[in-house]
Amino acid sequence: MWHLITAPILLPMLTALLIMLPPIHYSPVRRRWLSIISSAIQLVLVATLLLKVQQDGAVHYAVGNWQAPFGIILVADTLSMVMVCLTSFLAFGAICYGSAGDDEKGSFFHPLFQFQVMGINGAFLTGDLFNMFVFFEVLLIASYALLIHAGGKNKTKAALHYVILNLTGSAIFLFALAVLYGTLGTLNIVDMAAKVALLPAADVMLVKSGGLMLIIVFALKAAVLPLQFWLPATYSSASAPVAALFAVMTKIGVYALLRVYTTIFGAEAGALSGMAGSWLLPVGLATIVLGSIGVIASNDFRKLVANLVLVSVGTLVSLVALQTELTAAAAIYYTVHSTLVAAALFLIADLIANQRGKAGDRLVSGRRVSQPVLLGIMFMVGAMTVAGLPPFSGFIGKLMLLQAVAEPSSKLLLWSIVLVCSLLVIVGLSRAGSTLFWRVSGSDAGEGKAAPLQVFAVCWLLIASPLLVIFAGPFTELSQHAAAQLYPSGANAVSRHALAPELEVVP
Amino acid sequence: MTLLWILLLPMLGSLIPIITAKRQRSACALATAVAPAVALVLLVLNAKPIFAGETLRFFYAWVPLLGLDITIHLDGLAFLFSLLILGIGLLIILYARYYLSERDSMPRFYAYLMLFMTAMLGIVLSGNLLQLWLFWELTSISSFLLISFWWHKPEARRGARMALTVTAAGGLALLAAFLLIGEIVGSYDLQQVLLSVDLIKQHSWYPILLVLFLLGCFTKSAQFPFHFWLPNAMTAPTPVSAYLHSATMVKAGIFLLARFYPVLSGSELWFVLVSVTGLITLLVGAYLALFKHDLKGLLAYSTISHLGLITLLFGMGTDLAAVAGIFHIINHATFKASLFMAAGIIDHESGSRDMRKLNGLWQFMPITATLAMVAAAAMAGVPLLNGFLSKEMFFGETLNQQLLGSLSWVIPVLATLAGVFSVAYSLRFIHDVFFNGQPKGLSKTPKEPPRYMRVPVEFLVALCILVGIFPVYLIGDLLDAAALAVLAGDVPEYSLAIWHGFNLPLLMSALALLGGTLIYVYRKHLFEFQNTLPDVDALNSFERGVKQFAARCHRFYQWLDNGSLQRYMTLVLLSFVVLAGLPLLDLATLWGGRQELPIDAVNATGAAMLLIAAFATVLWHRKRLIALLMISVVGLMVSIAFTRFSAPDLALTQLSVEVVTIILLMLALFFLPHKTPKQSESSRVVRDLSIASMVGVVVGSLSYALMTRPFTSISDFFIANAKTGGGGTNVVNVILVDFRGFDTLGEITVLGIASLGIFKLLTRIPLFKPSSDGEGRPWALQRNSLLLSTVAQSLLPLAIMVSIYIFFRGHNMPGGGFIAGLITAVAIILQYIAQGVDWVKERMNVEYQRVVAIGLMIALLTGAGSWLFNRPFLTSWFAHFNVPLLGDIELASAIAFDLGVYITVVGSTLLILANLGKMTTSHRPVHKEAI
Amino acid sequence: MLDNVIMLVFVMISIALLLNVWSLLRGPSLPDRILALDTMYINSIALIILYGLLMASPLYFEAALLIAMLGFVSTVAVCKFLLRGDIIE
Amino acid sequence: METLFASCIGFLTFCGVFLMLRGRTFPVMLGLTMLSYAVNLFIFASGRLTLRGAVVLGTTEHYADPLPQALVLTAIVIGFAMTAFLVILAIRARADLGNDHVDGKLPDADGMKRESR
Amino acid sequence: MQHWLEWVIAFFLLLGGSFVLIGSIGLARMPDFFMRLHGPTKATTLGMGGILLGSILFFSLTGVVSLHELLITIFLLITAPISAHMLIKAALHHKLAAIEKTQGMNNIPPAQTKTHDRNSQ
Amino acid sequence: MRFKPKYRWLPAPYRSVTLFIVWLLLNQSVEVAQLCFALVLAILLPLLTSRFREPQPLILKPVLAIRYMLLVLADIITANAQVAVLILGPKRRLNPAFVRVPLDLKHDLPITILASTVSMTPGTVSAEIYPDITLIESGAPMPQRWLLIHVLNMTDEAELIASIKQRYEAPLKEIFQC
Ligand code: NA
Ligand code: NA
Repeated sequence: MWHLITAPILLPMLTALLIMLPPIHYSPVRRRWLSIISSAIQLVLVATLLLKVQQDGAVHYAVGNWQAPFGIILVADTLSMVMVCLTSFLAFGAICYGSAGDDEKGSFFHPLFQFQVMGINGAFLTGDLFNMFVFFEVLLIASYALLIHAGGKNKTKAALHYVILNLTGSAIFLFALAVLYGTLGTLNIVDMAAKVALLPAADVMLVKSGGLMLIIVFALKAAVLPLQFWLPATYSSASAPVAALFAVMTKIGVYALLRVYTTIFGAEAGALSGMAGSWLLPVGLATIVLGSIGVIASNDFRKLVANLVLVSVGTLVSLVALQTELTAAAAIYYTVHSTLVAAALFLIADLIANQRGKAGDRLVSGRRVSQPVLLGIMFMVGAMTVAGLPPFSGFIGKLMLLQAVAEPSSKLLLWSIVLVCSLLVIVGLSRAGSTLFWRVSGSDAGEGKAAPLQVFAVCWLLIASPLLVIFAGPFTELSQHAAAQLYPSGANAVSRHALAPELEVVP
Repeated sequence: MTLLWILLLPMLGSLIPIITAKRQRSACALATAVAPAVALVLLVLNAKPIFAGETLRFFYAWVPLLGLDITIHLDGLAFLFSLLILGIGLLIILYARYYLSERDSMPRFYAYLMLFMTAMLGIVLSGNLLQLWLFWELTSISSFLLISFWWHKPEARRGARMALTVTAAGGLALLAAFLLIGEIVGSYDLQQVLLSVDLIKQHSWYPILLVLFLLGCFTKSAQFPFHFWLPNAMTAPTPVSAYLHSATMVKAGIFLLARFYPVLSGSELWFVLVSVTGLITLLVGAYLALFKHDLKGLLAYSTISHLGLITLLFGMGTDLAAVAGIFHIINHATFKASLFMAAGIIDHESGSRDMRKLNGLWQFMPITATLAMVAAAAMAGVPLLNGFLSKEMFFGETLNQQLLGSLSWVIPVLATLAGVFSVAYSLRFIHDVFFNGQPKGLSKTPKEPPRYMRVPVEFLVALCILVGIFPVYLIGDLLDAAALAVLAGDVPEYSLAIWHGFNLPLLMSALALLGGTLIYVYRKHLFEFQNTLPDVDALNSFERGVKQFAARCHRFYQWLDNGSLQRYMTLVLLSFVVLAGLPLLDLATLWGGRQELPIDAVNATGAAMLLIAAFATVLWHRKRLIALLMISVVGLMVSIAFTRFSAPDLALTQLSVEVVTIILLMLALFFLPHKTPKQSESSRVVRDLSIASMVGVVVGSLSYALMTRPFTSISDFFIANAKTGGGGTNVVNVILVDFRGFDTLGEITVLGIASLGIFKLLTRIPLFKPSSDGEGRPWALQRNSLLLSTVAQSLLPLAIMVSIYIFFRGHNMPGGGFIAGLITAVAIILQYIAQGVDWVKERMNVEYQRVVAIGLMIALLTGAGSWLFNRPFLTSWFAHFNVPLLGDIELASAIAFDLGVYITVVGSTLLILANLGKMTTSHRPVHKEAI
Repeated sequence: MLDNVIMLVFVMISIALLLNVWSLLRGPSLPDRILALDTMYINSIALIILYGLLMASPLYFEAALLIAMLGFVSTVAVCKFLLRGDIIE
Repeated sequence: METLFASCIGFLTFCGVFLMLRGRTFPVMLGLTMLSYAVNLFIFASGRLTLRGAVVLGTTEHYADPLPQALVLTAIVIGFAMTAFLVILAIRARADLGNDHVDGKLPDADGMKRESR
Repeated sequence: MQHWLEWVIAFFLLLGGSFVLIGSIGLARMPDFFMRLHGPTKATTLGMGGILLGSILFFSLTGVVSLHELLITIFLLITAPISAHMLIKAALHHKLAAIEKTQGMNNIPPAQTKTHDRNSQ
Repeated sequence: MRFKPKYRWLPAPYRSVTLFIVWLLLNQSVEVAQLCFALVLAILLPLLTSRFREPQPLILKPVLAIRYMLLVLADIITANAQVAVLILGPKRRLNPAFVRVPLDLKHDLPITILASTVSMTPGTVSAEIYPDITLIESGAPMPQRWLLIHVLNMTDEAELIASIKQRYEAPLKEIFQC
C-alpha cells in the first residue's frame, strides 16, 4: 500500500515516457488522453493517500530500502500530501486546458508537463535536502522547456532571464548543501535537525551561513523581493496551461522555506532557531506591496495576474516568517487557495485574449469578447477570489491570515499592508475587468469560442474556490493539522517530528 | 430554520431570473418576486416574539477555527431592516418590470438585485461579525454590478468602480475593526460582543478599532468626506438608485452604527467623530442638493444629507436621539424610495432628468406629480407627513445635546440651516419639474406611466401619509422593538404624537420651511454665487487620480524592474554576499584546527595553471574562441585536481562532460557573434568586479573554513555497506546506483528533459548562418577531411568497446553508465564531425528522443521491479553465479539501472548535438567541383 | 630512488605544462593556441600516468585513456570550427 | 594545500560571477561553466581533501568521503544538462531577437540611454 | 623489485619526461606555427611512449602484468597525426605566415580551388 | 586489391582481432570469461558498426604490415633524437620547407596510413592531401593526389620525396596490393 507514496513521482514519469514512445507518440489524441487519464488517476491516488495520512499519521518510505539518514526517504505528512494534492488537482485542470489545442503548438507538451509534475511532487515529498535539489532541477528544466512552448520572442526573452537566474540559484543551492553537509555530515532533513541541535560552537556560524544561503534559493523560487524580477515576464509570457501549472512553482519555494526552517532550524536549533524570520518578514511584506503596485501598473492582464502571484507569495512568505503554528496553518490554506485561483486566472486571461481580437489581453479598448456571460462570470469569480472578497475562498484565507498574526508589531504591519494592498488589488482588478469586458470598440464581437475542454478546465479550477469556502471547516482544520506537524511541541521534539525516521513504515 | 430561510430564499431566488430568462418579462418578474415575498411572509410570521422584545437565533458551526459561524440574529433592529429590504425590494421588482426597456437584460438585472437583497439581508440578520462582514462585502460587489448595469456608458463603469473602491476600502477597515473586536472579546458572536461593553471600551485598541469601524460605516453610508461616490452611482438604473441608494445599501453603515451602538458608543471619541461627521454631511449634502440640475443628482445629495442627519442623531449619544435615528431611517426609506421611483417615471416618460428641460410636467402626468409632491413634502418635513415627525424629533434632540460644550448651540443652528436647504431643494424638486412653465427640448411628450409602474410609488406615498398621521398605530411596535435592540434594553419614553404643542423644535421646523421657501425664491443669486466656485467633478478627479496613481505605479515599476538581467543578477549575488557572508564575520577564525595537507610543486603548478587559465578566460572573454580554449584548460585542470584528490570517477565524468560542453559551446559560437563588442562602462566593470570578488571571497572563505574543520559524516555507512549491501567495491558508484539511486533517476530525467527542451528550442528556429568567420574570412569550402574521416571510422568500434569496458567495471572500479554513455556519444559525435549529419543519418536513422525514453524507462522499471518482491522502489538486488568455464558472474539490478543511465545519456547527448548540427546541413556553401 | 626519479619527471612535465600555458597565452594565432591546448592534453596524460606510478595505483589509467580520446575529439572539433564554423553539418 | 584549494575555488567563483554579469549570452555561458567548476570543487571540498584515498574498496587504508563525490557527479550531470539548454536557448534568442544580449535588446548605440543604471 | 629494474624504469621515465619537455620547448620556441607543430610530436610519440613503457614495467613488476598503457600509446599514435593534420589545415586556411626562409611555399595549393572533397566523390 | 570480406559475419577481420586484443588489454585478464566476452565483442562490434565503415582495401599481406609497423617504430626513435637536437639547437640553422609528394596510392586507408606515418616520424608533418587539378579536368576516375608535407629542416627535397615513397609508400602498396 505504501508504495503508493511513490506514485505522485513515478506515475507522471511513466506517463511521460509512455507518451514519448510508440504507439502513443504518433497520435495526438492518444497523447492527450493518456495524459489526462493519468492525471486523473494521480489525483484519485493522492487524495486517497491524503486521507490515509490524515488517519494514520505521517508515513516514511525508504527508497532503495536504505534507512534514513543514509538513504533517501520520502515523507508523506499532511503538509506534503496537501501540496501534492494541490499539484495534482491543478495539473489535471491545466492538462485539460492544454489538451484543447495548446498542446499541439509545440513538441513534447505532455511529456514535459508530466515531468514537471513529477519534479514538483518529488520536491514536496522528499525528506532529503539533496534529493530536493534534484527534484528542483527536474521541475526547473521541465519548466524551462515548457516556458518556450508555442514559441515567440517574448517567451525566448523571458526564458533567457528565467534560466540564467535559476541556474545561479541552483549554484547557490549547491553551495548551501555543501556547507550544510560539510558541517553536519548528513543530508536528511531530520537528521540535519538532530545534528544542528548538537552543533559545536565553532561550526554554528558556518551552518548559519549555509542556512541563510538556502533562503536565497527558496526565495528566488518563491519570487520574493528582491529576487522576484523573473516572475512577471515569465508567467505572463508562458502559454496558458503552462502558466497555470507555474502557479504552484512559487509555492514550492514557500514550501521549502516552511519545511527547512521549521525542521532544521526549528525550536531545537539553539542559536540558529528561527534565523530566517527576521530576513523574510520585511521582504515578504515588501513583495506584497510591490505586487500590488504591479497590479495597478500592469498594462496587460497576464502581467496583472503575475503580479497577483507576487502578492500571494509575499503574503505567504510573511506568514512563514512569523514562524508560528497558526501562521503556518494560514499559509497552508492560503497556498491552496492562491495557487488554484492564480492558475484559473491565467487560463481566463488566455480565453479573454483569444476572444478580443488584436487587443488580446492588453488593457485597452478592444473588440467585445464573444462569450461575455461565460467569461464574465469566470472573471468575476476569479477576481473576487483573488481579491479576498467574500463569498469566495480568498476571504477565508484573508481572515485566517489576519487572525493568525499574534504579535502586535507584526500585526500592525501585516494587517495594514495586507488590507491596503487588497484595496489596490480590488482597484486594479476592477479597472482591468471593466476595460476587458466593457471598453468595447467596434460593434462586432471577437472571434473564437472557448473549447468545452477549456471551459471545463477553468470551471474545475474555479470550483475549488467555493468548495474551499463551503468546506472551510474541514479545510482549515486540515491546514492546522499540517501546521501542527511542523511545530511539534514538548520535549525532544525533533525525534517526534513528522519527518522523524523512527516512525519508519516500510513494508 | 425558518430564520435561515429568510436569508436563503432570496439567495436561491437570484437564480430564478436566470432560469426564467426565456419567459415573458412579466412572468420573469413575477417568478423573481416569489422568493422575497415568501421570505417577507416568513419574517412577518416572526413579528410577535420580536415585538415582545425577544431575539431569535439560528446557529450552525461553519469554520470553528476562525470563529466564523452561520448565525442568524433576528431582533427588532434586524426585523425592521429586513422588513424594509424585503418590502421595498418587492416594490422595486414590480417597478423595474416597467422601467427596464426591451434592450436591457432583465434576468441579469433581477439576478443582481436578488443578490444584492441577499447581501443586505445577510448584513442585518448576521449574528456573527465575520459573517456580517461577508455580506457587507457582498453588497459592495452586487452594487458594483448594479451600478455598472449599463456598462456601455463610460460614466456607469467609472461610477461603479468608484463606488466599489470607496466601499471596499471601508469594508477592509471594517474587517480590521471586527477582527480587533473578535480578538478582544475572544469571539465573533454578536451576542457575545454586545455583552462585552467594558472589555471593548477599556481596551487600548478601542480608539483605533472605533476609527476603523467608523471608516467602514461612513464610506458605505456616504458620509463626508466619502460622500462623493453616491451621486456618481446615479448612473445606475433608477430602480437601483431607489433601492440601493435610498433604502438599503447606504443604510448599511447606519445599520452598523445602530447595531454596535451599545458597545461602541458613549465615548468622547464616538461623539466627536460621529456627530461632527454627521453634521458636516447633513449640511454639505443639503446645500449641494440644491444646485443639481439632474433630478437624481438632487435626490442623491439629499440622501447624503439625510444620512448625515441620522448619523448625527446616533452621534449625539442620547437614547432619544437613537430612537429618532431609527425612526428617520424608516421615514427616509419610504419617501426617498418613492421620490427616486417618481424621478425614474419622469425620466422614463419624458426622456430627461435635467430640471432645466423639465418644466410644467403637472399637466402631462398629474397623478405622478401629486405623488412626487407629497413625497417631496415629506422630505422637506412638512407636517402631517412622516418626515415631519422624525425631523421634529431631530430638532428636539439637537437642543438636548452638550457635545461641543459651550459651542453646543451651533448644532441646532446648523441643523435648522440644513432644514432650510432641505426645504429649498424639495421645493425645487416640486416647482422646477412640475410647474415653472413649459418643457424645453424634451425628446418625447411626457405622459403618465403604465398603471403598475406607479403602484409602488402610490404604496410608499400612502405610507408616508399614514405614518405621518398615525405613527403609533402603524410603526409604534416596530420602532419599539428596534429601539430595544439598539439601546440594549433601556428604551426611553418617547412620543410619536403629531402635536407636541408650540415648542422650540416646532419653531425650528417653521423657520426651515420659511427660510427654505425664501431661499428657493431667491435661488438665482445663490446659483450665481455657486457658479463662481470651481466645479469639482468627483468622478473625473477620481478617475484622474486613479490614472495618475496607475501611471506613477507604472513608472515606479518600470524603474525598479527595468528588464535588465544584470540588475537581477546583481541583486541575487548581493543577497548571497549578505546572507552567506554576514555569519562569517562572526567567525573568530576561519581555520578550523585541522592540519593542512602539504603543498607540492606539481600541485602548485596545477593551481597556477588553473588560475592563469581562469583569469585569461575573463580577460579575453570578448574574443570568444580564445576564451573557449582557456576555459578548456580550466576544465582539464579541475579534472586533474579530482584525480589528484582521490576522485577518479569525478575526473572521468568531468573530462567527458567537458568535451561535450566545449563542442556545444562551439556549436553555439557558430550562431553567435564571434566577438563581443566592448560595451560595459568602466564603472560597471568596477562594480561587477567588486561584486564578483565579494562572492569569491565568501565562497573561498567558506570552503577554507569547511576544509579545515574536523568532520564526521554518514559516509562510513556507505563504505561499510557498499560491498555487502550494494554488491560493488566502487563506493561512489554504489551510492549513485543504489544508496542514492533516486537522485540518479532524477538526474538522468533532468538530462532527458533537457534534450526534449532543446529539441523544442530548435524547432523552426530562424537561424543566422554567418558566411564567414569573425575576421571576415570565408569558411573553407571543403567539408570533410580524408584523414579524419578514415580514422574516425576506425575509432568508432574501439570507442564503443572502451565505453562497454567503462560501463561494466563501473560498479567495482571508476566508471559507470554515465561516463560510458558520454564516451559512446562522443564517439558518435566524432562521426558527425568527420562525416556530416547526412552521412550518419544514412547509416543510423534513430529518433534520439525515443532512445532517451527507453533509457529512462529501463531505469524506472528496474526500480519498480523491487515492488514484485514487496520491497521499496529501487531496492537493489545482486547475486553471484558460478557458471562452468566462465567462472564467477555477478548479476545485479544496479547494472540494469546503469544501463538505463547509459542509454539516456547517449540519447540525450546525441539528441542535443545532432539536432543542433542538423540545423545547418542544408544551404551551406560546399565545394561542388567533381572529385 | 624511483620516487625521486618520478618527482624529477613530475617537475619536467610541470615545466612542460607551464610552457604550454605560455604558448597558449602567447598564441599569436588561433591554430597556435589550439596546438598548445592539444599538447597540454597530451602532457596531462603523462602527468596522470605519473600520479598512478606515484600512488602505485591502477585507478588513474582510465582518466589518462579518456584524456587521450577526448582531447583528440576536442582538438579536431576546434579545428573544424576554424575551417567551417559549423562543426556538425 | 587547503588554502590553495580554497583560493582556487574562490577565484573560479570570482571569474564565473564576473562573466555571468556580462551583457552577452556567450560570456554568461562561460561564466556559468566556470561557476559550475567552482561549485563542484566546493562540494567536493566539503568532504575534505584526501590524498591516496580513492573510494574503491580494497585499494587503500583510509578512504576519501564518497558521498560528496557522488553529489558532485549528480551536480555535474545536471549542470551539463542545464548548460546545454542555456546554450541552445542563447542561440534561439539570437535567432528570435536578432542579437545576443541577455536582455534581448541592444543598449543604445550612442550611449544616450545608459544601460541598467 | 630488483635494483637494475628500477633503473630501467627510471630510464624510460626520464626518457619520456625529457621528450615531453623538449616537445613543449619546441612548441614555445619555434618561430612559426608550422615549425612549432613539430615539437609536440615528440611529446606524443617518444615522450608518451617512454613514460607509458615505464608505467607498464612498473606495474608489471610490482603486481600482475599490466599492458593496458599500450592502449594509450596506440591510441595516441593513431590520433596525433590527425590532430596535427587538422591543425595545419586550419593554419593554412587562416593563411598563417611561415618564416621567410621557408622553401616551397608555392607547393601550398591555393585555397578553395584545388581541394579535395570526399563528399563529392 | 580486395574490398569485400570473406565472411559476412566478419566484415573486418583485422578490426575484430584488434578489438579482441584491446578488450583483453583493457581488462588485463585472460580468464575464460573475458576471452569469451572479448570474442563476442570482437564479432559483434564490427557488425554493429559496419555501416559506419566505408569499403576500404583489405590488408592482404599481414606479415608485411607488421614489418612496416616495426620499421615505423624504429624510425620514430631515431628521428626523434635527431629532431630533439634541432629543437634545442640554434633556430637559424633550421630550413623549413613545404614539399609535395606525388602519391601512387589511390585509396583512403593506405593514404591515411602513409600520411600518419609521415606525421609520426619527427621532422615532417602531413599538411594536406589534394588532387592534381589537371587530372580532374581530364576526367580520370581515380586521379593522382599530392601529399603536402611540412619539413622542419630540409636538406634535399628530392631525397626526402624519394625516401618517403620508397620507405613507406612502397610497402603500403605491397600490403594492400594496390
Ligand atoms: Na425645470
Ligand atoms: Na612527422
